[in-house]
Amino acid sequence: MLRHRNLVIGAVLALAFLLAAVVSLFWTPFDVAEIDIANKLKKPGDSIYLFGTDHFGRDILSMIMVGARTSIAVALVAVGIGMLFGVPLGLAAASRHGGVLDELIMRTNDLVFAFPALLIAVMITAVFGPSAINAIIAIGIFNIPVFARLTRGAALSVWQRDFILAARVAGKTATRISLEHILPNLLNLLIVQGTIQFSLGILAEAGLSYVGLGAQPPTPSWGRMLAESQTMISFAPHLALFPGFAIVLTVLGLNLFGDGLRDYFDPRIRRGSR
Amino acid sequence: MTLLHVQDLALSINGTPILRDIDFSLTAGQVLGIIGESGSGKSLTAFSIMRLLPPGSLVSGRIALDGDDLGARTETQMCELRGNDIAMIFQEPMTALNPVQTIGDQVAETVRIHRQVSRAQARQIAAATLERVELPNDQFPLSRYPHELSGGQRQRVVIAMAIALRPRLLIADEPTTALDVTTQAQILLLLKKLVAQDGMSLILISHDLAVVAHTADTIVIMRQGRVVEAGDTQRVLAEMQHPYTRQLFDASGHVPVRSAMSTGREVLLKVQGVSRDYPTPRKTLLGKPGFFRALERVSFELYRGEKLGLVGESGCGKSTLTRAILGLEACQEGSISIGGDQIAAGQLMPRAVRRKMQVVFQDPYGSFNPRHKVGRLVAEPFYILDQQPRGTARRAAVSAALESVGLTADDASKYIHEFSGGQRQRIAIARALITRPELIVLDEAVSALDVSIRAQILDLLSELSADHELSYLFISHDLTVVRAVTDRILVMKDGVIVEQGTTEAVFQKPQHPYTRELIAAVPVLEPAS
Amino acid sequence: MLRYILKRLVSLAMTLLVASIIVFLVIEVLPGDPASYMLGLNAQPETVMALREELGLNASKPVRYFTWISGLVTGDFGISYTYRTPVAEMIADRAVISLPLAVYALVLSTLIAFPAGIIAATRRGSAADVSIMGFSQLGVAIPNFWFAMILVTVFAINLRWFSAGGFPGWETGFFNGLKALTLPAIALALPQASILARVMRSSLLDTLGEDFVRSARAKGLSVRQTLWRHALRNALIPVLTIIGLQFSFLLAGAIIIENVFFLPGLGRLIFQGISQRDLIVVESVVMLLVFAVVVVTFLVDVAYAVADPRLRSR
Amino acid sequence: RTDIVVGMQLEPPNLDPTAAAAAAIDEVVYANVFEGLTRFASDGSVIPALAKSWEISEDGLAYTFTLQSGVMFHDGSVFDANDVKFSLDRARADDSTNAQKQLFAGITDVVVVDPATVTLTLEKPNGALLFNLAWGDAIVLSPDSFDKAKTAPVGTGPFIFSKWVQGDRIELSRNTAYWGEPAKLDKATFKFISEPTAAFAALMAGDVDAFPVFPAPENLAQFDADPRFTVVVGSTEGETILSTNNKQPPFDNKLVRQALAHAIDRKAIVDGAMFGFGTPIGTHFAPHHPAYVDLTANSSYDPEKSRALLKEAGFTEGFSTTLKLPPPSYARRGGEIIAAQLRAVGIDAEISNLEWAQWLEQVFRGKDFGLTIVSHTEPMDIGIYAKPDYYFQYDNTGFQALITDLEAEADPARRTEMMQQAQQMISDDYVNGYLFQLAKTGVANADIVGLWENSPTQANDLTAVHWK
Ligand SMILES: Nc1ncnc2c1ncn2[C@@H]1O[C@H](COP(=O)(O)OP(=O)(O)OP(=O)(O)O)[C@@H](O)[C@H]1O
Ligand SMILES: Nc1ncnc2c1ncn2[C@@H]1O[C@H](COP(=O)(O)OP(=O)(O)OP(=O)(O)O)[C@@H](O)[C@H]1O
Ligand SMILES: [Mg+2]
Ligand SMILES: [Mg+2]
Repeated sequence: MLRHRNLVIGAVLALAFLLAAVVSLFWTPFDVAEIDIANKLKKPGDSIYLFGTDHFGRDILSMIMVGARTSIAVALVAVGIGMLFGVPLGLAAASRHGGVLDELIMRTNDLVFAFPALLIAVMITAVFGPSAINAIIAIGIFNIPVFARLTRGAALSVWQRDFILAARVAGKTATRISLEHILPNLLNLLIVQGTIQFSLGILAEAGLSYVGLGAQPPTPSWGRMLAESQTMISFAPHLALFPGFAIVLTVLGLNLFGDGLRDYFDPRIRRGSR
Repeated sequence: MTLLHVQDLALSINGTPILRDIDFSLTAGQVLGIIGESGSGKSLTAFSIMRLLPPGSLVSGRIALDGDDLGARTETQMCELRGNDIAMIFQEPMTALNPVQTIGDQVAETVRIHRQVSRAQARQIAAATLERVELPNDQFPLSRYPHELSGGQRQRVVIAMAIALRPRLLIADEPTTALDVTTQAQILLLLKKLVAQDGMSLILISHDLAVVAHTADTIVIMRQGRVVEAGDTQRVLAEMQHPYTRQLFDASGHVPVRSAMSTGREVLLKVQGVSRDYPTPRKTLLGKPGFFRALERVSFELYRGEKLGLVGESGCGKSTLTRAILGLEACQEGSISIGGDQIAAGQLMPRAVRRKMQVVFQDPYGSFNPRHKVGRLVAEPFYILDQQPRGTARRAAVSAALESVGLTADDASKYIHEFSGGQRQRIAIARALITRPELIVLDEAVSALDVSIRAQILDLLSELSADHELSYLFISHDLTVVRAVTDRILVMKDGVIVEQGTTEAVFQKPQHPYTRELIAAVPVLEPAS
Repeated sequence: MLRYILKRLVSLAMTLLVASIIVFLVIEVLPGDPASYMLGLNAQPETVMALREELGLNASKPVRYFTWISGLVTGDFGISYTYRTPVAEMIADRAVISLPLAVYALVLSTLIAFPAGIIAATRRGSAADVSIMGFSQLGVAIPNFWFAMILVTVFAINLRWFSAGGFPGWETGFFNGLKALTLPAIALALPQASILARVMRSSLLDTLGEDFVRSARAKGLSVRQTLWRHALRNALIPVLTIIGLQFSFLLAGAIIIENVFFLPGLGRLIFQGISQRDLIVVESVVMLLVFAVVVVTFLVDVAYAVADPRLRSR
Repeated sequence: RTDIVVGMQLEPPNLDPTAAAAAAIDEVVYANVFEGLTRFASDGSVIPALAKSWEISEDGLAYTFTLQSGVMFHDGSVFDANDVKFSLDRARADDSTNAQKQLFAGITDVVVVDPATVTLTLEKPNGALLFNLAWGDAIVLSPDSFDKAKTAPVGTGPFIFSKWVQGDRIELSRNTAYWGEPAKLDKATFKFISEPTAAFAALMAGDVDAFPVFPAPENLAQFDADPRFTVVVGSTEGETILSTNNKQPPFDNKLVRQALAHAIDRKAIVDGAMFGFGTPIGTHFAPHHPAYVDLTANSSYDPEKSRALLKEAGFTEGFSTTLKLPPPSYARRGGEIIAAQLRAVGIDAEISNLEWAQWLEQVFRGKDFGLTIVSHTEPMDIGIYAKPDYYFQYDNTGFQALITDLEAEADPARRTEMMQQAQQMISDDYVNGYLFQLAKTGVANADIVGLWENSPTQANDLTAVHWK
């Protein structure tokens, strides 16, 4: 059990936020869209608001719950985009190792990597305007080469294994081999990386929202909550502390979970199988 | 005079007992052989002597060097001992050297740790030591990096590192397992010479009885963390008191019962003038890429029902030839015909031809997709058939194939990691047999197995070839095995077939000097008279 | 080696060329016009046209791309639309902040990460390892802008040890400049140090498990000697890549931190350029950052080859 | 102390007020470095500057200015009527890039009578000419140095430009050869801090002595409570309005616009977005102007009535529209509150946050919007309602005629009456939602005196500023 300490702590933290997000679909303590200036800047525990209220009198707990939803949705879809495009590209590149397609895919990857991630995001949102969708696209685009590179690297080593030769002797095509033999052997790796990218996605969404390029009001977002509370940190620190902790704990949870998964899958650590 | 005395040595790692009741001693100037199957605890015995055990180890018992109890020494005192009085070399020459340091520095380091000498003096000693291990300085200057040397040469550097200070005891943990037969013979010779010159004692660890039997004065046979038999080599081999010793001995020289040599003259596989080039990186920026010719006009025939052997050292082109025959890579010249269908150079092999062949690979761990169940793995070759059996027919075929190699039908629903190496190789054979191919290519199919398991698989192959009238191409670098299972052999060197003929003829009267060299290098195990 | 470098240089040039086209195209489609931005609400259409003409915005796209790119190659970055000063000068002014900041943060991160990673790896499983890894997990999870906000609140507003931001200029003294960059560098370095420490640890653990480390021990080297003489240099090779990546990240990733500390660096120049539609500035800065990333990656590859003789012979 | 560091949120793109619209330019150079014939005083009145006095012909078509004597540009050259002619002709020219070119629209000729006298002739009488000439866009440049104005401005004012560290600050020093009452400060630094938090910290840490337009009203209470600072709350010319696209259905329906007006709770907006700073307005006119009429009751907060009006207009189910917000926090915060208030009466306003450049393109020029929030900071700008193609597209011929008359009218009493009439007209038509007059919320070290309290134009006139 102790060996999976990371996995357990990570899962608990991540699940807590997932739960908050799911619950927020049906119920939040207060309506996050409702503005109640008369009750603004209530301190935590003061009156009925557990985490206090923000400068518009909105309940911070409710906003964190709904913000979890935003973060998780953005990060999840962005990672999905990364995997959806990156994994097939990586598989294709590996199956044509050394060929034109491989070269093309890898050079395109290098090209995307040459742009600092935040720059891509800033440019995309500058062109299309800030919105959650564009944040997703911006984060997603950067995930594509991450997954393509990872997939290609790992797939290349799987291609070296003898069982691939056996499949080729059985007359299977590269595509079929990629799907039947390569992909299943990359799943662990992809799940681990997916978790890590997911947590990075949450950070990225927060960062983009912080500079105003993420989800737009009235949709609550942790990053925007931080940005909006900045000027009030000196007299209402709870405005910045709660969303900050929400980000840190979620990302921490996901990272621990990813690390734990990696340990769990690692044949060197896992006993029993080779 | 006893140099090393090991008494009641026991070891556990994280609570798991690994070694028990290890007792042996070694006389100064003599060679002690430790033999045992993989996992029997040979390496850990050696590490216990060096006190380089993994974290979590708990040792008990007494290890004395010249009567001096090593267990009483502090770690610092052990450091003074290591490399100076006791040295050790490891199995893998490819990774035993620091890739980013020159060989000269690495050898000189041993000197500089233990002796107060200048850098230049240390390098002088290093140069002299490298000369002693037959790496002349004019060809192998001290400034070489490990990656610029071949495996055998690296192993010499490792030896030089170990003997630079002429230690009293050298422990060699499988020093030749990763090397070719000819290189292996050279290294063993070198070690023997050094023992003789320096009066050094040697512990030679190996899983190959034959290797040790020739070199060691005394041997220790280990199994499952215990010493099962120990004593004078001649005596142990003569008496073989423990059944396991006998078993090891038999397995090493195992000759499976063979069906009669096939007499058919129908050509099944005809390889004609096949050449295979691999592109090499361009030398200049815009220059044409060069070529490395891995196969040079290889021609031979394989008759139906024949067991043809292909021997040669690592890198001579055996696997390349396998891939060409299997149609996985097109060749640049020549043609291959199988059962009358001819495939010319540059052509891809049609499915109809491919399905006449199957293959068994060397590594029982790497040749199966760990994510699939055995049933699916064994049935994979069905894919090449136009009419793939489905449902019950398929299951029945899988069961039959598994049973034919001595497994049960239930094994189909297990994952591959639930099987041992020998069982996996059986599954590989079952996979090769399931489509009833006309030809099976066995590429080093038993090289990775322990002797006793290897014997079982060889028996299985010979049984199957009797039952199924198999034709196979048996590829190996191990001449003993090839001799035991083939009718005819091809000897390959640097992509060229230098000699071919019936197995016995080639072994009795090798024509080509290379073949002679190969045969001479094979350690032979003969019962002590 | 030379061939390898040449090949890398060619692919570097290709990447830059393609990147320049992408940058130009993307920024050209930015909605909004620099001239009307400058002239504000009351401007008349013909005034805007006159300004566009003056700024050279009426030329065709290929012509403008060509003018821009050929200028870039010769070091002439053009004239800013809004500021009407040479872009090269503006970038130079900003780079003397962003560059030292990135280097400062990188140095901090390395100074923290190396010892932490080494301690964690050599005492694997110990309390030190567990707490270093715990802190590094936390370090990765903390958004740097939030961390920056906390740093400002604590060290600038409450303790008054540092000023809350801004940059007095190097001409007021090296120490003053460094002091102004300290909080931002810490905010930037923390997550990077966490990542680096983890990489250092795992790379070192891998290396410590290698056969040659065992060989070194068999020679009589102590654990510590083995670490310094054999393991570290080998373990550093993958760490180098990360350091390279981090440098480019720090250069561009400082965008948000520069905002928090109102440092007039390259990141702010981009934001400012975008909001003013000073396209030529944005294009040039983005290209410069891309250039930095590509060149650093290249240098890391070369460093790799220097550190690893196996690559040298390619 | 004889120096001051003044904080500003935005950095000017350049320092030539005749070349761009950015308010930040005037905030640095207006009245400090550059002067025009006339200028605004701190109370918003127009007073002589480089023109000592002027005479207006009977028909109102010729203005003859007598110039100050002994005026020198900072580079030592002498100022005379030719410089005036040069500057005005340049601003009026066909290829002029003056952002407020319309200020000079009626001028047909600028004649140099003698070095100290210049005459402007007009097409038609223009009651606002002296006012127009007081704008920063009408400052006088010399033909020798006008081309350097963007980066190294040379003017006639009490301060000389000395240094610009781009991205950080601009430094001015006292003009010892100033023609008028010399400045009291030796040195003035404008420091640009865009982040409100950073501005707060910079003031607290003493890095900045005054922040005449402090960007975060939420922090003012803290400054107020701190004896080291004084908080100066004054008025600006910024009418903050919920601009409504009068041509876009359903806003072409006056009932809908009226419903909009009644749905808005100005107090909540002023409290929520501006932390109480700002004066509610009921029309497009500055409350501190003598002609101002308080029409807030015309559009009082009454969600019931709003819903009823929507029903009457046929929108029982409400409708949805866009609310496009430019970057300032009054718009972003105000927008969120307004969206919530509109939601309460059934109007679903989808917020999109735009940068200024996008706002200009989409909203201002493209007229692709339903609602937007913006503060109209030009002084006396009710005339925009007379331009049917102005972005909110109010097209009322009656109003247009009224403004034409107003422009030609010189009699103050008549003018006041007409201005009040105009205010009433747009209020009754519910052209836009009228929210509040932007307050000028300045924070300064308690020992500084002489900073402008109000902001009749965007300027930081430092001439009279000094330390206690
Ligand atoms: N670090 C370790 N931790 C736990 N168990 C170990 C460790 N190293 C080896 N073992 C176990 O100890 C036993 C003996 O291992 P050892 O390496 O001595 O075998 P060996 O005889 O040298 O085998 P081989 O021929 O494969 O090298 C094996 O069962 C192995 O699994
Ligand atoms: N894909 C390749 N590209 C370039 N050279 C190759 C390639 N594959 C093999 N070679 C080279 O061709 C030669 C023959 O290789 P091959 O794998 O056939 O040897 P082998 O006899 O099977 O050796 P081993 O016993 O080590 O498996 C070797 O020198 C090898 O380096
Ligand atoms: Mg071993
Ligand atoms: Mg091979």
